[in-house]
Amino acid sequence: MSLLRIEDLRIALPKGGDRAFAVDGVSLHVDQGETLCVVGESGSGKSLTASAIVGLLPSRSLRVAGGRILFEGSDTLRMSSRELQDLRGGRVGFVFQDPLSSLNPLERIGKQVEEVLRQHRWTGDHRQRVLEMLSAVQLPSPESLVEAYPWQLSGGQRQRVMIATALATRPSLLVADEPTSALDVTTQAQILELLRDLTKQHGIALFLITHDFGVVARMADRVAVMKSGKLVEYGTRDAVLRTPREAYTRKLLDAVPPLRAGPARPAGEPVLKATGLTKSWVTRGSLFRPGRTVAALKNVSMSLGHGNTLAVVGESGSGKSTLARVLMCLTGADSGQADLVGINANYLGLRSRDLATVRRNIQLVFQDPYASLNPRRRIGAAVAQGPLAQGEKPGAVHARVAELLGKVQLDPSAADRYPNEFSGGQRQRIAIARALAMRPRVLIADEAVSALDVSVQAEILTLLKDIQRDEGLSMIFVTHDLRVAARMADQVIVMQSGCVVEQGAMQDVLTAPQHHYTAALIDAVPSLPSISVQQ
Amino acid sequence: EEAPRRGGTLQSVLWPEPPGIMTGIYTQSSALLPTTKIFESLLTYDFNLNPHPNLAESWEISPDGLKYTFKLRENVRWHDGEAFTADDVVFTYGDYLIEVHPRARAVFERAQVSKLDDHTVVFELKEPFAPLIRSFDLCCLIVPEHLYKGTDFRKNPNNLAPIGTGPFKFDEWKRGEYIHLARNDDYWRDGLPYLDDIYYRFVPDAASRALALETGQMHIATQNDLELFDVDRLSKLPHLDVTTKGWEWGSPIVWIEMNLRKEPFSDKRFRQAMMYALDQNYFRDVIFQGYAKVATGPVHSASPFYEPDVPAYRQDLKKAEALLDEMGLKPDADGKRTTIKLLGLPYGEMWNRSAEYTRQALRKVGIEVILEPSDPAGWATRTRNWDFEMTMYFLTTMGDPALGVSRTFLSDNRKQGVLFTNHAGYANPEVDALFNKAAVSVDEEERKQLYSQVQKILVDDAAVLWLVELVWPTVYNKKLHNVVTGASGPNSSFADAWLAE
Amino acid sequence: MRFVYAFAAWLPRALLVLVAIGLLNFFLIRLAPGDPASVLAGETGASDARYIEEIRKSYGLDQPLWLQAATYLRNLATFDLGVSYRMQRDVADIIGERIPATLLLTSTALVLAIIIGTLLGIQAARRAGTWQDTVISAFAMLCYATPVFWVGLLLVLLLSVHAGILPPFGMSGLIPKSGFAAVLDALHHLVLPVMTLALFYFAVYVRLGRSATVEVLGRDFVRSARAKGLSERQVLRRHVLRNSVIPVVTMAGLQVGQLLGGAVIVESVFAWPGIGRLAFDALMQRDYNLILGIFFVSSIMVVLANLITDLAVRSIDPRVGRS
Amino acid sequence: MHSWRIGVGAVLLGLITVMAIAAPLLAPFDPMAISGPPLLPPDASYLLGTDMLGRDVLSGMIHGARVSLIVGLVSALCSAGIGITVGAIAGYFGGAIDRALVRFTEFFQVIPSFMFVILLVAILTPSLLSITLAISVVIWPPVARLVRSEFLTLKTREFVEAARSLGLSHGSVIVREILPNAMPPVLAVGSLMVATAILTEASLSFLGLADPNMTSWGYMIGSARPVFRHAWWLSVFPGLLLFLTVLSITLLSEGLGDKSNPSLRGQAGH
Ligand SMILES: Nc1ncnc2c1ncn2[C@@H]1O[C@H](COP(=O)(O)OP(=O)(O)OP(=O)(O)O)[C@@H](O)[C@H]1O
Ligand SMILES: Nc1ncnc2c1ncn2[C@@H]1O[C@H](COP(=O)(O)OP(=O)(O)OP(=O)(O)O)[C@@H](O)[C@H]1O
Ligand SMILES: [Mg+2]
Ligand SMILES: [Mg+2]
Repeated sequence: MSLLRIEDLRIALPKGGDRAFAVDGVSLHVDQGETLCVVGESGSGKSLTASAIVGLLPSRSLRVAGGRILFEGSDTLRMSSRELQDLRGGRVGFVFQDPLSSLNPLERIGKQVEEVLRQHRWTGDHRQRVLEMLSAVQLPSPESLVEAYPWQLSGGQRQRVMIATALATRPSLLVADEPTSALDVTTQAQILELLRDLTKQHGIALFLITHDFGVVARMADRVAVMKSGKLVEYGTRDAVLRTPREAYTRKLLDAVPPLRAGPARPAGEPVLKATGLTKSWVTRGSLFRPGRTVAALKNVSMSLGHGNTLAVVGESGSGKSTLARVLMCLTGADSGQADLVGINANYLGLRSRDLATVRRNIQLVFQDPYASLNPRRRIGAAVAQGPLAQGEKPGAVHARVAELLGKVQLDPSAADRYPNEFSGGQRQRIAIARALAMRPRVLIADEAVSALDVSVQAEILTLLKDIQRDEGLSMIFVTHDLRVAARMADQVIVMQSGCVVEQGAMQDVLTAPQHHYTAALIDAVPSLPSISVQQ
Repeated sequence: EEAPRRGGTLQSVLWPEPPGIMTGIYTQSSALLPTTKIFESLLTYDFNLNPHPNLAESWEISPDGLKYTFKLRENVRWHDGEAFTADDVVFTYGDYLIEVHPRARAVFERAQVSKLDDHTVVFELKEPFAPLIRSFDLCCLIVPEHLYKGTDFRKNPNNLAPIGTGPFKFDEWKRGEYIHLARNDDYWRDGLPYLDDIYYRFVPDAASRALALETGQMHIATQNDLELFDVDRLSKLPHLDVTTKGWEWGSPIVWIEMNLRKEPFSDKRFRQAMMYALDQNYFRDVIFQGYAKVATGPVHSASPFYEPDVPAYRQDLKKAEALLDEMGLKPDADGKRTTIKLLGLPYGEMWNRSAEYTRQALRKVGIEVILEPSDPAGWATRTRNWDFEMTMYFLTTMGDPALGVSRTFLSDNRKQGVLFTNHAGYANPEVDALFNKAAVSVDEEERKQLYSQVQKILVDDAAVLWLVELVWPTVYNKKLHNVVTGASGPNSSFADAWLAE
Repeated sequence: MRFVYAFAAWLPRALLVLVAIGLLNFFLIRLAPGDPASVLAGETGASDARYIEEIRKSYGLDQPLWLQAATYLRNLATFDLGVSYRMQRDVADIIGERIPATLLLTSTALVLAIIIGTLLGIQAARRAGTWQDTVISAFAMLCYATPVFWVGLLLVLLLSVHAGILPPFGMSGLIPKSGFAAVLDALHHLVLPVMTLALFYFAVYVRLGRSATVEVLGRDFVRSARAKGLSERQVLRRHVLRNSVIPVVTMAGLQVGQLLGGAVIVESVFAWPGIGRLAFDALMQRDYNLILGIFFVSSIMVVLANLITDLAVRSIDPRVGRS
Repeated sequence: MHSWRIGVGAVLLGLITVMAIAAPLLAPFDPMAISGPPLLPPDASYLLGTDMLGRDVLSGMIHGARVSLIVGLVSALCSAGIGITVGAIAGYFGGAIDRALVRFTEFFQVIPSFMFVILLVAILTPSLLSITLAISVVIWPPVARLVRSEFLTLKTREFVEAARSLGLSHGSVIVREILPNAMPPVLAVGSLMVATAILTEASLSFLGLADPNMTSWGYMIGSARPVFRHAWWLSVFPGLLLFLTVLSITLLSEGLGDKSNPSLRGQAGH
């Protein structure tokens, strides 16, 4: 008998939702001690399925419309709230996506972990068990940690606390809903490792939700692929990853770029050079607390060749965005020099009204396609805004807007619509058109695709490559995803805590990393080829 | 008639809460009510303003009217046990009041006061001043020399707990709530007072005050304490009585004073036109709810010097318009002839209504009135500094015109910065001469003659816009006896007031 | 230790506010038309030039402006709020006598409003979208829109004039009582003014309690708590309540100033002998020194209240005051 | 769920506004003129009775709407002007400017605002101008705080950075990029300011700080206070209208601001 068996589950959405059923006839099962990975694009119903297991649907307006959820043989949909409470945290542990907000900020860590023990009348010394669990998830000095508050911990540490809490009562099933997607790659890898070790070690079944096939490859025994509330493919890991039956699955798999650099283009004449960039952020202290200084850039130098792409990689907080912003003159540098070769030597520190040539020559595409467009400005106006601010003639600008929208494969009628009428991928195209409207020589893309689903990601990357070729653009590509970097870049610089720890041709760095941090980054990438390695 | 009963606590309304109750220093009308129970004067006055002995047993006026000799009572003691002597009287009238009390100063500066022996004092005048014998009123109560001489009167610590000779002693002042006076067991009138104590309660809301009288929680309210239509209603209740007597001494007249230095007020016809435009009966009946009499001129009708035979201004819009036309103030397209400003008296709703009615009445003849909001201090400052076009207020005319009336019209009393002087800037040599002559005359008939002449001139001149004579009601519980026995009404000492069971 | 820090952080800000209020007072008098000395003397000054001289001297009005301001601030620092020329007494003394009554009224009203309001707000949030929520929210909305002075009058009309169950004015009955009877008497008198004053703030806390709770209920840690197997009641008590109380406490601190403003109206409607009515009386008499003094003292009360809220928030929320 | 609030609020407020605009046409009598016997209870010719001087209460109420609405609107506009300027500058530029402006705002939030209004109006003597001015001076802090916090989040939004990198000046970034996006919650709080201002004006008038040359609801209630036990119609009807006006505006603002942070409500007092 399966530990968990979901049969023909339907969850109805309130009227006016995306569709009638958020989850539409899903059947799956999880056996004792095995790991089931559920993948699928955003909104496909993964989270709702998981939360329905123990009756934790996020809103009153959602309703289970049919099906059964058998846990150890009894239907949780028909359980009393008392029985469900015993199940939750007792036999079934939960880990949610966002470690930053999953802990009550007002309570100490120890108390929050202990609460679950108290709730399920754990026999044995509670404190002992808490400490045991905290060390099991490899948290440093558990004794002092129990006295800490959540906000005194890093994101990775908090997620470990959540895992410790979920496993403290020795559940037979652990449900983890994208437990690592808010974390940076290296931490992500550690947490996944930990989850796998702990569940295997104690024979705990794992219901793991992810949208990352790398994670699937690393963790899963079996895989369920969902789309629009329906289960489209269901099978063992190898069957799904190697011989997918459904076109949709194949499309998802194809969209995952390999961790392999393409052929390097010849290095062009340098167009943008920077030397010795240093930037510190100072947070103000109070009367008694000294201010904190974060060195976001320490003596960073780089050079970008004409027609080339330079990738900037590194984990979260390593200073990648700061570098991009300094180069764009959105933030002043403390010291250092940047030259737009042949146009504007040492343009840093110019006053904002003297920045016209810099604005013309360097443009930016941002990470979040939802935040980077002014929701109250029509698309056409948004694209035209830059040239108009630079004093170009409205007539000419108009024509260029139409041309650019065509170039990024949007309908010309898009000009009259507002951003909320477009999907994320379309918005990113608009953002690219807006940047191109300035006819820049250098395009800086700061995590330009990391907010997008893999399939859309692939389309945008292709578009960027095409445009780069057509317009003779040089590009700085900021990303934390080595696979994306590998696909796009000729050169790479690797950053850690504000320092450039390694730089060189993409291919060389990937195959023979010189710095141990680079090596760790490469190792951390969960990638499809690793399937064979794992076996 | 029942026999007086000893004992009982009198609950009296007092509003507003006075700033202090030291006589002479605090002259607000609400301060007087408790002050007059604690302090006493040489004389008291009956309804016809005739003097009666009080702290003075007897007195004598020399035939030339220049020398007043008072024989003082011998068995009087201050609340702290010290004996009351001529020194106290000399100090009060020769020193204390001259310094702290501007109106008393105007009277007693004319006299040289000295002591003949411990219980005899004499006031000597340079020229006769007949009103002097009417001046020992409730503003001029006697203070203890032994506590005040040589001190800074205004900062004397005794001001917070005054020591007097009166039938009641100061006991407690709970700020914001009440003043408590207790019986003076050593009072010089044997067996008096009847009452054990008096609570003066500060009840800021007129409706609450009425309710308190209605329910019997309070025994007495007076002057402005009650809204006048409440008085009417309360007077019909079986347990309450109303009297309008007891204000003869004050004789207040409501009027509008105009700044005669300014156009168009300098024109007599304009002033007369306004007199014709206003309906004094409306003031009497609607605004003052019948608790008023139409005023015909500067002297109060209760005064022995009142002259009824003066030019009368009945409301007559035609006449008013004719006068305005004659002046050349023609109505414009909106019917507006001119715009003037009225500084209302900021003493509450009744006065707001008076100002609002004035605006409406004058608008009917094409005079647009802008009401200027102010506050007591602002009103006083602007009025005394002549910074107004028209200002409405009431003036106590105090029985004798030499005390209360002439001050508004004498040309040498145009004292900028001093309140209740000739703010309007009225100047008429004939009027000056008549008033001055009457003040020093000792012949009652001659004075009457002179004052009646003056009244005719002033009324014809419409020197001010006379509206009504105020009649202040005192509403009291029928259990309370001997409430209003003389010209100072509820401001008498209450030594013989008593409460039935 | 954190509380010492809190105090040390509060002190300079409080002083800054008080100095600013002092300066504001100083310039307000000069905003009034006319000579500041006669403005300060008010009605009394009308008849007496001696006062004006005295005021001129004690305020140094013959000196340059900055020196006057310095003198004024120095006086404030020693709690010398000047003299009420109408009452012939020190302003500080006059206010001191009245503060207890105001504290009784405002703190009772605030505490009641907070407790009842927040609890109802939380209840509404738990039942968001149901009839309970609708009824509570609608009632709060009605209270919110009702003018305080009007409610006061209506309550007097209904409960004292017609029903005759509550005294319409004052803080004590006409016959002074002692001991427990006096306490009961005061409570009896307290009912109407407190009801009136609390009504508006009650509405504020219903709304605030509701929105804060709705917000907290949507946070992820609530879901984690449920996933631990806690019942709804336990989730509410152990995790939601403390979190949703934080904005309530913060708001309470901000509202003390408003509450004192409300006291001006309520105390003058109900003849409550506190500084609110004192302010009203002083206003009617334009006893400026007294009004300015009340304004200053009220500001001190607000600043103190801010310290108290700050400490309260700190004791609820461990994040505040640490990084 | 929330649209009915906007609907009811808008209809009510619309009616009151129409009444204010068409007051001379609608009112049966000149509100200032003595048009009947004093203290007449509501009857057929004086629908809501007459006051102490015999003025028609209904006419007074209809004309009084003008003062309330004008004071409410103008004060709200002024305070929104102050609040938006202060909040926008503080939020956008940050740093020392921000700290100074936050202190400044905090100061106005801390002082007992109603007492301050009283003081200002008393000192400046009551008139439409001084009342409006005084109210505007105290009710802007919630707007400033809101605008500042909106600016703090919005300025880090990528579209703002994008606008800057397209070469727009600070001024046009503030006015054309950020402000329009900050407006919806500001509108909600701003409309609540109208209600606050109306209530404050009424409270002032009630306390006697009114311009005697105009009829306003608070003034009607305040001047009827001595007689309210006998002539209940003098205070009940104007109060009811005042209540309905404030209610309609509050409903409207609730509806508008449903998405914005409700904890910013209830700042300025009565
Ligand atoms: N609280 C809610 N109220 C209404 N609809 C919801 C709610 N939560 C989710 N939905 C809808 O249900 C559908 C499935 O959502 P679900 O959260 O399960 O997706 P998901 O697969 O977990 O996506 P993601 O990868 O973005 O987390 C979506 O269309 C979503 O809009
Ligand atoms: N505006 C700011 N004020 C203060 N500190 C900042 C600011 N922006 C960035 N920092 C700090 O500077 C450091 C580098 O930040 P940066 O945004 O450049 O990192 P990143 O590499 O882009 O990270 P991510 O991958 O998360 O975007 C971090 O420690 C960050 O906290
Ligand atoms: Mg999800
Ligand atoms: Mg970044």
